[in-house]
Amino acid sequence: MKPKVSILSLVAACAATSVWAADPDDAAFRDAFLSGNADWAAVEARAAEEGGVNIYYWGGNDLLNIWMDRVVAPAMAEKGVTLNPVRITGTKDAVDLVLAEKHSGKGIGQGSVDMIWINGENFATLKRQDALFGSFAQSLPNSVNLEWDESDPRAMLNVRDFGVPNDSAEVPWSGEQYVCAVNSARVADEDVPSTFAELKSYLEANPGKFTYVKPPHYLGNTFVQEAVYAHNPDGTGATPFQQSVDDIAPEELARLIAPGIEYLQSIEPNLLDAAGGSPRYPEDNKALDGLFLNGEIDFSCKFGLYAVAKGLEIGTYPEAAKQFVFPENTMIKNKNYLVIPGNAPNSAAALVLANWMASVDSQVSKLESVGMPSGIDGWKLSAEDAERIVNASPGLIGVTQAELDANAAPDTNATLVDVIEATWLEVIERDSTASIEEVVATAYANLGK
Amino acid sequence: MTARERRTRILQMLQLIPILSVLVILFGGALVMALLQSLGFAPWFGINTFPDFSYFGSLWGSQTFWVSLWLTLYYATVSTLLALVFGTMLALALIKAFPGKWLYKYLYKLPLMIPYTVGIALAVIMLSSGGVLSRIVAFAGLIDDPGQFPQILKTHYGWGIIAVYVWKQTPFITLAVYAVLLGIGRETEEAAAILGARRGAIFFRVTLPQILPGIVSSTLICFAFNVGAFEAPFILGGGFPDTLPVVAWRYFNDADYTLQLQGMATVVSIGIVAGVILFAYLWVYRRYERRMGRH
Amino acid sequence: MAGGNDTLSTRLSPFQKIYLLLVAGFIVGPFLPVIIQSLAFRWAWPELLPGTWWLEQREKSMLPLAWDYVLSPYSRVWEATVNTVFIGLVVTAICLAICLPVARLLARESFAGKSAFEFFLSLPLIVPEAAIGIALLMIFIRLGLAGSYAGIIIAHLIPTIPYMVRMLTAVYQGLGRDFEEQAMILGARPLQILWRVTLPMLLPGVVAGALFTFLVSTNIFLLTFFLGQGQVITLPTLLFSKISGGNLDTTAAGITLIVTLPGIILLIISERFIKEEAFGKGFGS
Amino acid sequence: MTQVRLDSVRKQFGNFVAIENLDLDISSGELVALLGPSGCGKTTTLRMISGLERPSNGAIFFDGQDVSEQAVQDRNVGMVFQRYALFPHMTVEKNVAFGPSVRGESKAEIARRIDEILEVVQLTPFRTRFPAQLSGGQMQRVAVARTLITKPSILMMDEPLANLDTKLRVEMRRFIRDLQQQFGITTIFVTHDQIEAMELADRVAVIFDGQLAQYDTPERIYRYPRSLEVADFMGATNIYPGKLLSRNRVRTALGEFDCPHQNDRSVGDPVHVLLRAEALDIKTRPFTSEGSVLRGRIMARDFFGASVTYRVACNDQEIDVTENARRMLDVGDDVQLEIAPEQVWLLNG
Repeated sequence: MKPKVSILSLVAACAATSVWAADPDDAAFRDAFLSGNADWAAVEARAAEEGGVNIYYWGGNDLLNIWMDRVVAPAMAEKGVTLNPVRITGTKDAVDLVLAEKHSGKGIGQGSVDMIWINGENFATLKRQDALFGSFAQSLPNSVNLEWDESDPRAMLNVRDFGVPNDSAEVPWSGEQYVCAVNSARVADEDVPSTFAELKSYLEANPGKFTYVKPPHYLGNTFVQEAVYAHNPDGTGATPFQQSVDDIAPEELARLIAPGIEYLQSIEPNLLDAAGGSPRYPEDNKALDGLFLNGEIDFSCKFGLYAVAKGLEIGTYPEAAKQFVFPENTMIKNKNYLVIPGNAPNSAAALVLANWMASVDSQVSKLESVGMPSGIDGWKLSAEDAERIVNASPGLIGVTQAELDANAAPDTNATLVDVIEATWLEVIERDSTASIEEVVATAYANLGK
Repeated sequence: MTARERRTRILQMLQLIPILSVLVILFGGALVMALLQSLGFAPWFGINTFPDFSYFGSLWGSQTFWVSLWLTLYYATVSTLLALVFGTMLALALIKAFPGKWLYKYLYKLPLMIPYTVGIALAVIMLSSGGVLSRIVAFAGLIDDPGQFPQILKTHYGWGIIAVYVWKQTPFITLAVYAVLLGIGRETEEAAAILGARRGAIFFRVTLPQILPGIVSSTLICFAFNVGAFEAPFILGGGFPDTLPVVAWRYFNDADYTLQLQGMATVVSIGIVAGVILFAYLWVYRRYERRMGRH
Repeated sequence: MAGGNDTLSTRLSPFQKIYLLLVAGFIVGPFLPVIIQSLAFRWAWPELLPGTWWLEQREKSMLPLAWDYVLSPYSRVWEATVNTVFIGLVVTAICLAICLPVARLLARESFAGKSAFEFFLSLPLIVPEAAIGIALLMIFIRLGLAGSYAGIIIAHLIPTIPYMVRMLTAVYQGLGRDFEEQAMILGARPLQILWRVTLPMLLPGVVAGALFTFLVSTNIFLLTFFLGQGQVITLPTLLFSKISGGNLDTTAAGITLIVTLPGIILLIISERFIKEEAFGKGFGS
Repeated sequence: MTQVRLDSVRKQFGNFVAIENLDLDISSGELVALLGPSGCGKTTTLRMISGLERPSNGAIFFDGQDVSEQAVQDRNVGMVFQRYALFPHMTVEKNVAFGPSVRGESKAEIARRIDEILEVVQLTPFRTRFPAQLSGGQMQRVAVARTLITKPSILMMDEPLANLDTKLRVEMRRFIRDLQQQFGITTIFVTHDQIEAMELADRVAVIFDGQLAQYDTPERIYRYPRSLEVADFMGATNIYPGKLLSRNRVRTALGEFDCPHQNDRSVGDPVHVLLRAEALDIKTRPFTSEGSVLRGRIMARDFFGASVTYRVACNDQEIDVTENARRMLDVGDDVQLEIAPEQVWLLNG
């Protein structure tokens, strides 16, 4: 048997072997800023001195790429900062790079990544590995656009990322909800499912006409989470999944997720291409869009409040596409963020960029051109600004905001995501003969639990 | 050896330093590091259990490793053989005269000049269920839903992967065989014909033994590439269980950093498997060469 | 009519004619739908031609679509092209510089361990790229070479050196010593010999080797992808990130065509400068 | 033994006519040389007889049977290629065994015949060697043996002596002659060397630009070339334009002299006079005045050991004269050349 080296002991070992080295000047700036002793003008001046900022983000969205170059770069140039947008194929690549650099002794101010578009497990990894710049988000001037009062439940998405407290080490950038679209040229309105049971009977009548993105891709993970919520044997939906692995026993988690996983197993024989032997799960967003456009699948589920509106605008969605409420009550809603790594070489410029990204102007422009929903909170804005945001929206097609809000559900705790993801891979992809309980127990063990 | 001879010799050896430093330090170093890590030496992760064969043990002990290995070798072998047959046939046709030959000689080499990723893009647009072939079949009225089109990509039969390899490597083998064919000329074939040999006997007894060196070296390169290729099986493969390079890559990208050592064991396994097969191939070939009077 | 002469005939047999057509179709045929896709706005199954073309939507959209996007700086196509060519040129120059003396030595001298050395030189051809790439990544991260041009250039030397050495050795072997000796007898100094006799005679072979090296370098995906860390993009990695999901949308089709373009140019150049046999020398056992 | 006939054979490659209406009769057991400069079509002719090329027009008959459409494998011919075309991957005995083996003969029979033929070509000690380990002459003998073992009805050789050094040429020439006589096989060979053709062949076919210029015995072609071109190709140097003064007297810039009686030419016809260098007699003083004589002076002397050739100037013309090297004349000597009328050959002017 292979010795199981836990992540935690690994981190401990790393901490022991590599002390967070530092460039003294950068370290002093970081300490001053985080303790509130640097005024914003000084930050901006320092940013201009640094002269550049490297933002790493998933480069698979052409619209976002255009917006970065066309809008963000000039806005930063005005502040004397050259934007270097690094397009990566997976957020984990940037996280790996930060950690690799950290482990090779590149400390404060000595890395190469200034900012990462992030959420969920990747953020949790950075946090666990102690590779964050620090609690900067609430010190940004534009943090007034966000709700930080934790007594307001609406503040949850700003302070917790996949259930993990983010300690303001990242600033919200965009809010999203997992929405499904139907090709109404192929499916009659009365056949559009709104529950998992209805989806199953649709698939029995129309085998092969649906699939979801393959976990561990976050679009796939989210679908699995929704199925798990909807099949929660206690009927408590998302609630128990807000706890971290530390607070929930593996047997309990296995009991909670088993019906959902079993459901996913049960629809497998009727998923795309299952007739040919094994069901096919697309690798990413684009592959999913391609299947949906060609009518290979009738429903496409992903994060994308305005995906249909934008997809019609650029020709990647079928003309008869429209959104629908699915699954009732468990449509996961979350935010994604911008994080500054601890060893960011241009931390002041990163702060300036983060601040600009939290501005009303940038959010309006992002909404208009990219169709990425606003990440700032409307009720914190002036009526005029709030209205600008509403007007900038490309629009929902087939559903209303009220319907979406009414069926919203929170994300699964990032630490549980790993376990659920591992369970899916083991049970569904690898057709493991082990029981779900055993699989969950193994996943826990792998996490060092 | 006189002093002068020694000086010349030393000067000559100095010229080898740059190439040796690239190959020994980087190439050799990478291999040694891979081996060390796969045996549990990774102090930068706080792991040092060297020598520790458990990574290989757990890898080789799992059934999916053998399935992955089988898939890797299956794709590599089938596509090399197909490319060999197609390439040799093409080379035999290309030595003949025909109108438009100059253009054809540009055309057939195109895949050689462009990256595999282009080949993958072509496979995607032609062979996927929503792709051009599927549409043509639909146009012919044979199917009315893309789901009815037989699945070519993303299956463990690997048609798509094989198609891309064959597309890219047929010109490569053609070129190698064609160059050898030009070198040997037509006379031995003519002599064989006059001696009474028919088409099959001429090819198998006279032509083939002479082009064999070109075939061996080009198939060797293709096979080794196919075993280590990543992009085609990653995009066009049938998913779990993946080919070994994809498995290794997935280990490296796993959230669990300790799996990188498992990944290294996979990498070393790829090297061992490729090495054993290629050496066996070369050994058999060398024996054959000796029998053919070549050294 | 007695047959049996087909193998000997200098003409193509009917079967060979059909075969050549099929191969041509197999090799270049798939580019046609890629061209169509690159010009489409929306091209859904089962349409044989796009339902909506890019040009119909071009004026209506605020956003650069299809070729407007591909040819804009946003697509990074230009950056990737420049990177690819730059890396290719530097790799070729370095490779040439370090392989020439080795090739000369291999062609003309015999020394202890020569065959072992030759074998070692060709090892990178048969060790799978995935193994080298992943193993190198760990070293490069330690050395700070990951994600840098220097790192990628160095890595590209590994698979290119074997080809270059083989091709140059063949050239030196073909050259023989006679010409240099003749020049010596006629009174030329070593540098004059190098510049006026050896180099001009080597030139066709050197050009062939350089083109081949450039070609191999521009085609490398895996090493660039692993070691570039997304920071150095070349044409193959740019295309990979566009199609990694297994879908070819409008802009991906456009980028596919752009990635093909340098290959076509290289093909025309190499066809002008290199005889088939020269390429063949790279593969001889 | 096979008789070969080519009937108006024509071969065209694209727009290039390689052979134009060639008629050729080769008796069975005869040894015929196809002679001509390179590119004249002689190799193409050989390849058409072998079946490696097909005539564009016309027909080829073996013993009166049209074989034009017959596949090369079915013609039972043998060919020794210029560079021998030995199979480099086979030993001597494997090379020799190839023909009978593809014809499906029994192993025992093949083994017996290999022993026999290797004895004939004196290669028994080399039977397990590969072609790369043999000398040029040995390779050629393997090529011959490989062909003879199939008992071909016609043996063809492409420039059989071209790749051999002087000593080997003599040896091989004798070998080929002996072999041909021993087996009595109809043999056709191609050469561009008129000496080789004359030495070996029973009859020589001279081919220029795809057309048969002359087909005759070596002696007749040498002595009585039918055209200037043939004369030139056969090495004649002394050719002078002139005019027929009477039916048996001719005038050239050299002077006037007697010639054989010309039945089909008329007086006053322009002609070319061919004087063979070795057919002239050189006289030193005292000069006589019998027959046709020319006066001249020796300008140069080339010594070949057995013979010596003088360049003689007479009447502002130069003429080569060859005689046995029994005596030596010196440059500057005045000499008189005697021309026997039967040694004068006239060609159309």
